[in-house]
Amino acid sequence: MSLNYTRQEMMAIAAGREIRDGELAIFGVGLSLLAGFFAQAHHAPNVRAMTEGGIYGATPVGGLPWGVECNRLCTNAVSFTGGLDALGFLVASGRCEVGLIGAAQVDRFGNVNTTGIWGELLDEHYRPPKTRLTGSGGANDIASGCQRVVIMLAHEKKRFAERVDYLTSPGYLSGGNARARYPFRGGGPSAMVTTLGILRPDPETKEFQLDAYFAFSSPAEIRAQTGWDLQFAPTLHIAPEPTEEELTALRRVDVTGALRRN
Amino acid sequence: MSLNYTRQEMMAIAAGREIRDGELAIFGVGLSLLAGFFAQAHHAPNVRAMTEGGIYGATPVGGLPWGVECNRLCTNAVSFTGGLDALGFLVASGRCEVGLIGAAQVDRFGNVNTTGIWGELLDEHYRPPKTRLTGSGGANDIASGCQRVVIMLAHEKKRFAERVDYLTSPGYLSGGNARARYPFRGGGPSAMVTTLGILRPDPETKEFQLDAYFAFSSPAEIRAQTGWDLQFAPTLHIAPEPTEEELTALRRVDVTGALRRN
Amino acid sequence: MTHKLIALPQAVARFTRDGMQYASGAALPVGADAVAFGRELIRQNRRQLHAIFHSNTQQLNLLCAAGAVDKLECGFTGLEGFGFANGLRRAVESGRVVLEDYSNLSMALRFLGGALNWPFVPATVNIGTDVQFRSAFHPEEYASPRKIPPVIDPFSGQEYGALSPLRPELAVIHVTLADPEGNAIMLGSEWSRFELSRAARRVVLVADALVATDCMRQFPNLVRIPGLLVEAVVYWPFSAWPQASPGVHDVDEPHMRLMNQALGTPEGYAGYRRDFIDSYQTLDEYLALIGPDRITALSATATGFLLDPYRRWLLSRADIDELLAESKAS
Amino acid sequence: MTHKLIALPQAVARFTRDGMQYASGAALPVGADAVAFGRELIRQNRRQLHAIFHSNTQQLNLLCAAGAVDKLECGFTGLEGFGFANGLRRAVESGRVVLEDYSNLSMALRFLGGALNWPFVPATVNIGTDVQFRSAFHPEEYASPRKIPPVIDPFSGQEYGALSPLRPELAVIHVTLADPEGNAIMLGSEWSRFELSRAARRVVLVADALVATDCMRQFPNLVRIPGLLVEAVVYWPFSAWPQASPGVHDVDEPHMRLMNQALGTPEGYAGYRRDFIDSYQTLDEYLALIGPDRITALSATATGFLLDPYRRWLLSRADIDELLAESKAS
Repeated sequence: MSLNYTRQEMMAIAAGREIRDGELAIFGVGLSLLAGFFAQAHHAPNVRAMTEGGIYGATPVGGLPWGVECNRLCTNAVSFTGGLDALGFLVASGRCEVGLIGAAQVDRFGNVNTTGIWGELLDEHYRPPKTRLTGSGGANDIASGCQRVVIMLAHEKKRFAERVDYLTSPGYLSGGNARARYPFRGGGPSAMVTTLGILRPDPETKEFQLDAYFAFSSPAEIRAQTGWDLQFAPTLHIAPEPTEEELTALRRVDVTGALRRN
Repeated sequence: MSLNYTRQEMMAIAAGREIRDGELAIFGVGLSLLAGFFAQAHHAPNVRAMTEGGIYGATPVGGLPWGVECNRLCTNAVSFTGGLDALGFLVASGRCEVGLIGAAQVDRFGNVNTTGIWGELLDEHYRPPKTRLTGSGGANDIASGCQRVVIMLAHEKKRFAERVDYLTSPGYLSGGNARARYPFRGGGPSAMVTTLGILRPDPETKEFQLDAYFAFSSPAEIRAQTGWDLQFAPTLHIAPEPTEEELTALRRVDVTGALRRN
Repeated sequence: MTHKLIALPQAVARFTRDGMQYASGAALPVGADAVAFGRELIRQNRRQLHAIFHSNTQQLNLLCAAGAVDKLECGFTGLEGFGFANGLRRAVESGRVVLEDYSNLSMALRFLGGALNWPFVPATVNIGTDVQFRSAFHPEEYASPRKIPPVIDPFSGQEYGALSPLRPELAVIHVTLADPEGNAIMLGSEWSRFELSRAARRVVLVADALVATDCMRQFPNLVRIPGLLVEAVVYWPFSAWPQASPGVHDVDEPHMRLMNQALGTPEGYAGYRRDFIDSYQTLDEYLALIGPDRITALSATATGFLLDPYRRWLLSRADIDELLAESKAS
Repeated sequence: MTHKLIALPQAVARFTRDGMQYASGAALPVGADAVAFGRELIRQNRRQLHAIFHSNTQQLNLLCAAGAVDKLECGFTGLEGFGFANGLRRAVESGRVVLEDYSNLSMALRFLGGALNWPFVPATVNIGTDVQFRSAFHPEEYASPRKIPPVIDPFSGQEYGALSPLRPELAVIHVTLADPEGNAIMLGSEWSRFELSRAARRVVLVADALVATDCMRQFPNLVRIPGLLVEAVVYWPFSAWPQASPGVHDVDEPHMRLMNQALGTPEGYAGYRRDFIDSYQTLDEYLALIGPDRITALSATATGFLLDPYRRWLLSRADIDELLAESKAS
């Protein structure tokens, strides 16, 4: 590595690169918030950042916010409204251009599970999960409504499943144009940014393929860590390593060094 | 007359008597606002008054407000929200207990026209009215949603029509239980308070009958001024004249004497 | 941070066009509405507007009298305590303006539905009446099957009404205070300005006064329209005149009457246009037209205390002119 | 004007009952929620609650750990930066709490639908996923035909989802400031407290501080919950502890972790109950439990300036005690 950076930092920067200047963008808590505010600090100074609590125009103060409406995001906001406004009027409506969400489990069509782990295929009769996760939160709303969605998750085989235990937030459902059966206002996930690389959907089948791997990773490692038969995109390449400017910007945002504790 | 009062004052007092203490009540502009605030000043000190603009806890200052969110109602309000809240959350929902509305024309089932006068039966093809009125405003919403509604209007034959030119706000529609065909959250009009007396619906047929006449009026005069074959309720009586307390309270509200210019 | 200030004539030139869906964000007829924006629409001869006014105001009354409106959707067409709106009335009675009637709630619900990008909005109002059955946009239909068609509640099987959502091409919204980035505070009833600001495809604010952004950071819960939704901000004090703006000025009762009387006839309208629309070029000339004495009297409103918490952040006229000069230069 | 102040134990005794639909009005997991109301529910051994929490909070985490909740409808069950909610997690995994999953928007929309008394709410979210197909309340159904059934848009014929509105029996809503009549100001994200205050059949406020009604008259646009909707007001500073209340205090990070760790086991819960629920009788004892040093530290929040405009109207503890004594006497 040319610069000293962590895998978490690479992932945050890669996700942040997905955000364009001027966009209306919604970030979740934790890593996705850092990725979003990194983008603002680096290449997207006019990104219009919002949270699902309806906090507008804020930048974090005093460290990584504990939540999307933590006091660390309340000190310099220009507007507080609420969830119906943020997730409804601005996100589910299709108005928000990009959303960043996390995932516990994904499948090849970018469907996301954050509800629970059953550890086996759930039959028609519903029952409690072995491990309860957080549920949707705003993720289903973001995945349904945002013009495009970036999914961030750790690249581990158990998380990249042939089929998600519970489909919490819609990707491309069964693939192809299956999403068109539903009146979602958003276009679906445009990328999965993982701890190892970047996957993007095939334009036709909507199956996620490996588009880029990080300098510390490899296509073979990524395939081994993917629970389905991962295809390589024709565009497969090494993702550019963080530049000094990027890393400086990210660390200005990540004041408490949350991403440096690898 | 035992006291010196105007017909408008009698009407406002009679309408105000329809409001009970503690009720959530919505008043329109003009006469109905005076009737409502008269009730508050006289026998319903805890009436929870609101306007369709979402102005709560206000009493008029400086004279009769020019509108439901006139500055004369903005000087001592405890809360300003908006129309969706007032007319939707509180009125259409069925939460508001009583509403006062005006009318240009009514029929025997308490259906109200405030949209226009065509002067003849409008056939299936819609066309502009000879005389355009105000349209519904909040009246349709109040007539649909309030638990009960009091209609106030001048008692003239042309206004008490066999059939309204345009059904703006629902009374009992075609009578009987016709209202039950629609999922209105409110119960319908409980009274028409006119410049001559008070009409109330028959419990079964929902046809409005004369329940009371004012001291300066008579059942015969009222029947002559009604465009349908007006029936007398078994309870027909003379409405009590304004008491001194009532008149004092009303005139405290009607500071500019709008009701005394007969 | 680049600011969004723009002069009123430029705002009309840039954001409006003949035939567009034009929505006004206002309070009820006597309350805050950017009437001055309508004057400028007339000065620039905008025509064939499809107007969407939650309630009538003197702006709509004027636009109708001017023949600038072809189609109109509205919940209330009067002037409350000031009677019927004569300009609108003439235009509707003559058939020159085709008016589709709704109620005040259903207009708010249609903005709500537009903000949520819903296909329809459930209604427990307007149903069972001529508001549902009669459509001026489809006059040949009775009962109109498409104005407020029935929708079946899947839980009960019962029939409800379905309102059509509104997503106007442009909303011009009156606010009491804005900062140069478009964050805005409304004093008084919001009426439906919150929902409209989300339903409209583009939003332009017309503000009574401008404040520094620090004011917004002090009162973020009051900022119901954040700048991220706003295209441009027009500074135009007394834009609501002759109507009122709570906290800033009262209704001008004589002018409300004079104006409405004038709009009752073509000749009256022509005179009003000459005297109160074509007679000024600049903001200062506009304010001079109202007159310093009347401005002083109207500003002595009993609601003035509502503005007190924000006065320390008010931008001066010099600050504003400087910002406007910048935007002209760029 | 009679006031609506009531002591916390009396509020729980009067307004809650076993088996009721109990909704909390709060911000997201780290934000303002009347956690202290949940502590009192446990002290009074309320059981079989049907809890409606837009998002999980430490209150819900605690109520689940206490076995006080049988059914739950919720949009988010984590603790954001503080991880998974261990008490809730145990209760859900064991099947003791039956959790019906929604998203954060669909919970807000269901409150909106309840506030409007709609039969259903159109949805462009949750559809096409297991949030629609899987119902914990009807586990035998797949795809569940009644959790979010399809509804046909009458304009296009296309299928949408239909959410069921919520009209909870009681909503206990955290507010920053209330006056004795129940007019209330929230600082920070409203989340869904505005809609919930209209959807619930009864509303009780829990306020960090009380102010004179003149404060509300100065800032009526901030009063998003007017007293006319409110049954009772509880004064209980630091009711959100260990969560944060914007403008008033920060999140207590060590206690967030200690509490959540404790709720991860029955023994841990028992200890937490002993130390932080059964260990105080009065407000002063509760505040002593948090500790004066910690209260000072948490109160030194960078958001404190948000409260500044309202401080001059704050009622003193003596004022409040006097009002409470009155209400006891009556």
